[in-house]
Amino acid sequence: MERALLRYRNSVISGLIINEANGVITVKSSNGYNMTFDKSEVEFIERKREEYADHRKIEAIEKGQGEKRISVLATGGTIASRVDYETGAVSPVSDPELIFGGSDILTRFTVAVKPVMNEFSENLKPADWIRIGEIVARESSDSDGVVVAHGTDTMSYTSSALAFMFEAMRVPIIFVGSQRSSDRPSSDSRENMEAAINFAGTDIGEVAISMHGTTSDGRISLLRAVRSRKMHTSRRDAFESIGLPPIADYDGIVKFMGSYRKVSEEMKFSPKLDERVSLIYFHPGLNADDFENMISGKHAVVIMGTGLGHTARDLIPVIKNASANGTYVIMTSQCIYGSTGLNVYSTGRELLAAGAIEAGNMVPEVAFVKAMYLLGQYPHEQFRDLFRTNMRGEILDRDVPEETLRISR
Amino acid sequence: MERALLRYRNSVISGLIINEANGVITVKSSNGYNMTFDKSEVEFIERKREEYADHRKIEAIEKGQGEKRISVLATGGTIASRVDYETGAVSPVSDPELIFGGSDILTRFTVAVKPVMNEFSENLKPADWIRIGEIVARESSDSDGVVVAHGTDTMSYTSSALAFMFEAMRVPIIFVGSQRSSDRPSSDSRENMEAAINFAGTDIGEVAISMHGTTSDGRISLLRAVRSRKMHTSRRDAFESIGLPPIADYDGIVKFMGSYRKVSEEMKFSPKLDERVSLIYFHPGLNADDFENMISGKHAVVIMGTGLGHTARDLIPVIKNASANGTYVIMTSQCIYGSTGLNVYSTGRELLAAGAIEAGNMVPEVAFVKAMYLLGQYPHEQFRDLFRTNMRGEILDRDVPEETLRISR
Amino acid sequence: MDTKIGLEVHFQLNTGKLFCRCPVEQTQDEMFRFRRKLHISASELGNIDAAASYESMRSRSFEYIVADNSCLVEMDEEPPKSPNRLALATAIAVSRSLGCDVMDHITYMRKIVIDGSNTTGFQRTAIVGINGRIETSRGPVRISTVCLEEDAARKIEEKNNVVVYSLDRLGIPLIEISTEPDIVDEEHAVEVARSIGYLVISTGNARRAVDAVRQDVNFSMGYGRVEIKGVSKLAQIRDVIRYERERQENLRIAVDTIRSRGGIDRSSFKLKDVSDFFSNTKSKIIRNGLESGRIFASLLKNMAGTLKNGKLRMGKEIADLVRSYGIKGVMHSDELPGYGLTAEEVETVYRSLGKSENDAVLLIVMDPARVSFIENAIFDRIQKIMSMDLSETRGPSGDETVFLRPMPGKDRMYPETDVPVIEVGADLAAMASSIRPRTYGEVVQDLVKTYGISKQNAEYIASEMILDLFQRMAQLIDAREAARMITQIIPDLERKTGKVLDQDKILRLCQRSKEMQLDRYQLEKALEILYEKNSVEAALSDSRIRELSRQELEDLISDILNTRGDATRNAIIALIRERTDRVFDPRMAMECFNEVKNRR
Amino acid sequence: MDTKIGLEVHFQLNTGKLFCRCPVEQTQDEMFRFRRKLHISASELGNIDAAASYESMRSRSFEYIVADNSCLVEMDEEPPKSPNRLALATAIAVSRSLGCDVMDHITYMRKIVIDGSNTTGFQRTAIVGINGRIETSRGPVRISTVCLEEDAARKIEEKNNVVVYSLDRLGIPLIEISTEPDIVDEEHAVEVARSIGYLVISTGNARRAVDAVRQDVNFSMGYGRVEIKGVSKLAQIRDVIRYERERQENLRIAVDTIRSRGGIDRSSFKLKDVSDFFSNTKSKIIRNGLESGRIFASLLKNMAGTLKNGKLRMGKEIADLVRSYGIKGVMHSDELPGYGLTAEEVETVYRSLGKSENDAVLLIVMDPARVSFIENAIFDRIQKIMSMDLSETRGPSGDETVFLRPMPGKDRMYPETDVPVIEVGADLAAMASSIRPRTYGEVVQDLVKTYGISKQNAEYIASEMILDLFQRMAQLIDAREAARMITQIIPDLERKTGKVLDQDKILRLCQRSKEMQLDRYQLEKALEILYEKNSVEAALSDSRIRELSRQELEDLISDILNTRGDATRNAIIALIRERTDRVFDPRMAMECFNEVKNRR
Repeated sequence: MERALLRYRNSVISGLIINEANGVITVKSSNGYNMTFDKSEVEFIERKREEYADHRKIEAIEKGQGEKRISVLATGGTIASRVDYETGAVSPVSDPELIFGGSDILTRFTVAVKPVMNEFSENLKPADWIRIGEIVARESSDSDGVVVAHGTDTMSYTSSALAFMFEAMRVPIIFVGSQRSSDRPSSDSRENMEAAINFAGTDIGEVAISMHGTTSDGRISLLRAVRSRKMHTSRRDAFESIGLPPIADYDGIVKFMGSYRKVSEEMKFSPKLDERVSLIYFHPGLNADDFENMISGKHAVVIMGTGLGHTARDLIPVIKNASANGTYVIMTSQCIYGSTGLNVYSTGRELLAAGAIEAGNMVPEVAFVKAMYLLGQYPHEQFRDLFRTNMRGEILDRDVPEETLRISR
Repeated sequence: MERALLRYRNSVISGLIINEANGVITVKSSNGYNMTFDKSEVEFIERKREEYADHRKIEAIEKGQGEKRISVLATGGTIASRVDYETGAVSPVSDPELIFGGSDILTRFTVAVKPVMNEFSENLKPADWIRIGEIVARESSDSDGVVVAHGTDTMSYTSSALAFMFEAMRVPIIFVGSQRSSDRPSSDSRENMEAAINFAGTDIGEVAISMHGTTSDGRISLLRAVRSRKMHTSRRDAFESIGLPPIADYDGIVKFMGSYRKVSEEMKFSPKLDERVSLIYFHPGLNADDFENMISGKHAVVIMGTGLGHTARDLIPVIKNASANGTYVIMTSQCIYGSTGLNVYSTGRELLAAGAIEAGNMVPEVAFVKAMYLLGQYPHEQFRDLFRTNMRGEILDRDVPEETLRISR
Repeated sequence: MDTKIGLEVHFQLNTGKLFCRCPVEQTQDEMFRFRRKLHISASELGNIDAAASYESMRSRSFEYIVADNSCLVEMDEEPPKSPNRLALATAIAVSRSLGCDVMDHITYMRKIVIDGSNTTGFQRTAIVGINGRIETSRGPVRISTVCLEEDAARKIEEKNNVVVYSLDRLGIPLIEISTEPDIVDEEHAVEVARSIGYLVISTGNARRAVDAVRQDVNFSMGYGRVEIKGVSKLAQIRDVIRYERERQENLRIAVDTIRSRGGIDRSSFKLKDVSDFFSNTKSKIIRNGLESGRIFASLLKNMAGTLKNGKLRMGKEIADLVRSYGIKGVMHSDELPGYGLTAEEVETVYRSLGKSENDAVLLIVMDPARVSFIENAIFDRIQKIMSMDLSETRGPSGDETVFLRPMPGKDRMYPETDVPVIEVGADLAAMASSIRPRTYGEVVQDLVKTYGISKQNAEYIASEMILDLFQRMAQLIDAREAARMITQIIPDLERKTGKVLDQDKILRLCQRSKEMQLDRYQLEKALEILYEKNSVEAALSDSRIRELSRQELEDLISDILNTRGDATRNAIIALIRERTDRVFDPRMAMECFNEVKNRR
Repeated sequence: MDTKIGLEVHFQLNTGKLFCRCPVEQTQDEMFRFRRKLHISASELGNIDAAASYESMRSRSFEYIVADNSCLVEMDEEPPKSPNRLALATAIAVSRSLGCDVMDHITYMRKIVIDGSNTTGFQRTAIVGINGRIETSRGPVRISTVCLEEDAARKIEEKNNVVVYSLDRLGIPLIEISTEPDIVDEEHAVEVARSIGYLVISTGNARRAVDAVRQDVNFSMGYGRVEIKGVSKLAQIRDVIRYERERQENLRIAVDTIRSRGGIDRSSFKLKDVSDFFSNTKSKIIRNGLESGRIFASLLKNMAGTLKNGKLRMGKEIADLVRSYGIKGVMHSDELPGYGLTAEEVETVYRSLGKSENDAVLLIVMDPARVSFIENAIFDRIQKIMSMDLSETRGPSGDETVFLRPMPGKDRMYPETDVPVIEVGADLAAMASSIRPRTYGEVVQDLVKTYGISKQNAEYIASEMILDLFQRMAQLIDAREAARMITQIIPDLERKTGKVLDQDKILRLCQRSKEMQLDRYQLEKALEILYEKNSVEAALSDSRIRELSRQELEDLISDILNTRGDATRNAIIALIRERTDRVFDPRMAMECFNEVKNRR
């Protein structure tokens, strides 16, 4: 870090140099404001180097006096990061005190925060899902619950992957994210995390997501991972479990809203995934050659078709061919809500005849993760049956109208 | 058609042979039921050929005594089709009487039904959009309004394409579909079409979609095409204009709900589209090579990124490269609701630096159609500016909360 | 001509709904409501379906109450799921037990129904078996088809032009078994219905509920086929057939009478507005009618004394029709003066219409806008009766029948393309084999052997098809006591109160009675109170089920003897009952009587 | 020590909101509400921000009313959009006119504010210009910064621990101009505020509304800096500075008095529960207090006669603090007995505390749970005053000032990473150049020339910064009449009624008056009624604006002369006004007077 005294036109400004690149310099001036100048416009009166502590390192830390021990695994993302006031740099949060200070969490729980990685979730790969899963598995042996702090962008993907990999779990596995970073006074991270820890203290044997239920603070919803989807780019209540009410709400206490799987005596964790799966968005003008290229080399493809699960007629031979060559072709719908129904129109029936598997009301992204899991974990001849079998609550028996779901809240 | 008398075990059945394939035969028996048998299980006592009128042809027809003349163009899809009671075959509907018998539509309007094509909408290509646009342009010269009956699967794509191609229009252009086919007593086609014709009788100078506003009959909503999206696979109220209330409702009369563009004196129709555009769904595990292949040869790609419009870090060099080579890379979000925001996280800023264009709150499918239109119609150097310019209402100035939108209804 | 009777027997199954995975029973009230219309264009209906066009003409809208055992499928908001396999297997098992040729493929059809009872506007139905038979005491009766259909929505009310339905029942699997018209009389019909009943109910997959079994009776005695829809009890089958035979015989007499006088003609049947004659009337029905409509009258040429005269009831035929259009005020000369009308008023109308002695006169209070439509409908119906074509759809009403609608034409059916043809493969066949329908004889024998109840009681239980109720009750209380409750006490209470209680309620009472260790007197009293209060807990907390103690009995008896010193041992039980409505053990009462008597 | 005064002047802009495309004005009421909390962890605040920790301690929750001129940005539910370019250009133009060095890049910062007035918990602010100056009659005043910020949410009410805000104002662009403490006295402060005002308001981009301009006054006379927040009128600047100077001088005297007696000490300041002494009190305030809390008292060592005694008001310093925590019942010995307390009751308490002559006693009605916190807070404040560190944030209250909160530390600021740095390119610079702020002299000269009004009126309009109102009014009514209304009639009415009307309402009245062709007397009467009824239409339909006709005037004057034959020409107008509140033309009244007089 350098401190500078510089002249800009008739003014003299002193401050810390925050950034100096592309012909532009930013100085945090003594009045607290950052000021940015064309370097050609300023004249340095003085520059001097200054020590500056870098807070970016994060270490495992354990705090609290509660009987229940909750492991909080930090993987990165908005929830785990805060901006350094001085430099504006983003650094991870490790001290639970920073998050829970003032609440009763640390008297009711013992919270162990462990850094796993520090990535924006859009950068995570299936290999990272396995790595997170392995650490969760390890933590779950001496914790009463595991919370995974995760970026919201791909939280549904990662949490679904864990839901499939954990056929049985000893303790709750709760994912938590935030849509406003922890350094903002208005951040949702504090309430989401407080709820997550409380959810992690129950007997739920599912992988689930703890996020705001509405734009207001005060009610956090627990959503089944394998039905979840991020439905808004920026709102606090961006996450939704498609076609299913939340498993539970937290508003100071945990209130279960419906039935859920309980924790098991033994954990069953199967961390194999086949990465040769892709997710393709069908659209008018997608031509057969391009489509064939996208499928080529994949063991399974999940297509987000139109309406009840359709593609243009000219792609069907490609699907038939791929299917005949052992690639599983799964039809979901880009509508997001509702079920596929390949028996209704001739396009659908032709797709079925070509070997397409329908995903029913499975969320497209979850279908994608499930395909990776099935290919990695089971013999291929079981793929079709298992794909249509409800393994973790990813398939809904009934498509209940949203009006009823709203009333059930 | 053949009539048969056959023996199945101890029973003798007479009926019309509906289908005979793959070792299975289906007979429509004299009691009205279809019965299907393994061919090996039946013994024919008699078979004889019978004349059967084929109703599949469709001809242009004009009916009604109203002053306003509305052209209804049939392109196929659920709304324009009905099942033949005898054979179960699907055939297009041409006679307006079949749809409007009993209502006052034909006393208030003169309705001219013209067949344009007979395709499920998932099969339509950009070339078909142009063809439909050309016929709409032609019809609009001697009609007071044009209604396009269209399959719902890609209705948002086609109607958006027309919205861009028609920079100005003399008469309303109303798309209409149905989620339950016209042959069902419960079909939504009748009300959707009645509303469409009434909407087509107004002074709205936009391309819009006429579909059910709720699961109940009785209120049909008119949605701006360039904000519309099919959000449910099967419900009557599947269509939604994202972030925007309906332009109007019809419940016996047309009620405008907000501001809309009025019809112009002159039509301005620019039917050029560049088909070398694709729509890519980013997902974890999408590797750079596959991604590069998908982009290759395209003039523009629309990426449905995660969250505020992100991809994994390792795809950014590919985007940078493509962008440098003249391919426009547009970021939208798979969240569907909300805006992209590439200035918030470093991933987004890196994407901007790599040349990505952010779609803001444009609906991903509309961004895709807009890219085709801009590339087809304007010099490439105007692409970036025009893409970020609100041309047809496809960009919302303000992201109004859904709670407010609900109240505004 | 011979009487021909055929039955269609419908059984709801408890397997879960047919085309979605919703449960058969609902647990909560209304979630929300939505409204629909059903459309069917005239040209499509053509000349084919009079019943459908009758509904269409009424142009009603339908409001649906969404129950928690319904989903988007019942709302007609998503395609049907694959049919419930246990329901399919049950239908196959039943078909087999009826000696049917079971289909090797099951093909679903849509049967157009536009009374709103199906949100789709059609009912999904498939043939599972054909060409079976059932042996009876009067020889074999042929079974034409065994179908597996979806049940319709439950009608809640009809107000103005809106019919309200609940979706709770919509989609429940319904096995429909249709016989050929091989049944010779009403007793035979009951026997056939009962025999078919054993087979289905003994699968264990039939639903237990008040309306879970419904019969349609097809009746013909040479004057066209009458279909009597929705007979829910076996005994009612007997009643409606008897009534229908008499009705048709009497209509024959009435028609012959009218014909002998020269018959009717269209030109003389004209509804005229006669409101002016009643401007000062004191008749309430007329005065009320004039507030919202007008009074119309027409001559009914040669029909005097056929409208309501001993057994002749042509008037009811007309009134039933008119009432089906929602018009209530119908009067005719066979009952006039009456309804508060004076002889003078009536005469004025008669004169204005030129009534002669043989003619009758019809008076209707109605909306003038509908006159021409109603006039045509009434004349058409009279003419149809005059030609002794009595075919139509009727419904049971107590032990009578009433006009419902014209006989539907051949069903308008087309393929249910959303449901792929189901191949009856090895797994479905095996599932069907595991379901074993039993006959009446088998069921009776089993009951006597297993529960030690009398053959008479076993036969009652078997013939009333309450096997399941009995078996469940016998797990809670003594089997013989259960048999007594089912065969005597409950039927008595139903007769007395005119109420039919939900079986689950009775079972819950037995369950609680077991927990509270009530004795049989208390249980019977509690049951009696349950019929009164309709609430198990209210019944159980009622003071009347507190049993009289020995001391209380003795005090009561002393008291009785004080006023009625002559009270005998035989009379004492009745005398105690007069004084208290609490329960007591009659044996103990006798003992107390003896003791008190001795003490005196 | 010298008095040092600095100003921060804030102007709302009418350009549309700063970080979204919502309009500045709302058109509908509440859409819906939501609730939030704001969190800031103690360790983060550290020793830095006393104001923030004061808010945090209050742990309130915030309810936001969503107005129709707000979107997801105001809800903190989506990132800010790029800053409004017209607002940027306006800020640049103002900076230039103040001789600032305009930044070549504008960098947005987040300033932490956790009183809930920003849904984000921070205010977005950026420096546009630095180091300017403005010439005044007392020499140049330096401008330290010109910032372009977002305005905060509008506080609606505070109930229990919930503060309710409306989002209508949140996000309106706010130009903040901060001077160095170069201002020498209150008159000078008003001059500076006015001079800055011309520049901004004359751009035409400033919002016209009651609270669209707000000043913060920084005042120091050697006892620490006091910031007086939210002074909305120019005249009030003068008042609050005067008041503040007196307050500090008087505190100096009080402190000296106390010190001379030996000062205060912590150990003698202990809030004790003295409720028991008041078990039979007749004091309402105490009796009410005992229902929900207890009565606490403490000695205030050596403070007798400084609490409320002539100009000494230490008691108010304590009460203001306590009141800021929501506690109302504060009493002290300088005003006791009083509040319904008897001398005996008071004496008992004094004795129990061991009060000597020089000591004062404090009584507080409050929740016992908060005693220790409040005790510390009060003592800290007294101690701070005793050390003559009077720095704090205060607010205007009439022409006084009240304690608001401790002086915030150095602002906690960090970069607004969601908003990219804005390069002030050629287009923005050009846009700024098209906006021309003008000085006082230029404005006055223009007014006189364009509208032909007096220089005095022009100066008033210019100095009250109501140029825009005047220009709009002058399009509707005669310019000189408009000037009269603005400079005389409206200020009179505001003084009389204590009300300030929305300018739009006054303009609408002028518009309607033009349509209805009212004369000046009618318009003035209508304006008067508008202040009374607050509704333009009600004012216009009031019978009082119906002008007296010549005949009516003559009749009235005859009447007057009948009882007061001595009424003179000079007195007649006043006499007419006594008898009617309808309008009339005084000139016509004179004529009538002459005529009536002549006729007699």
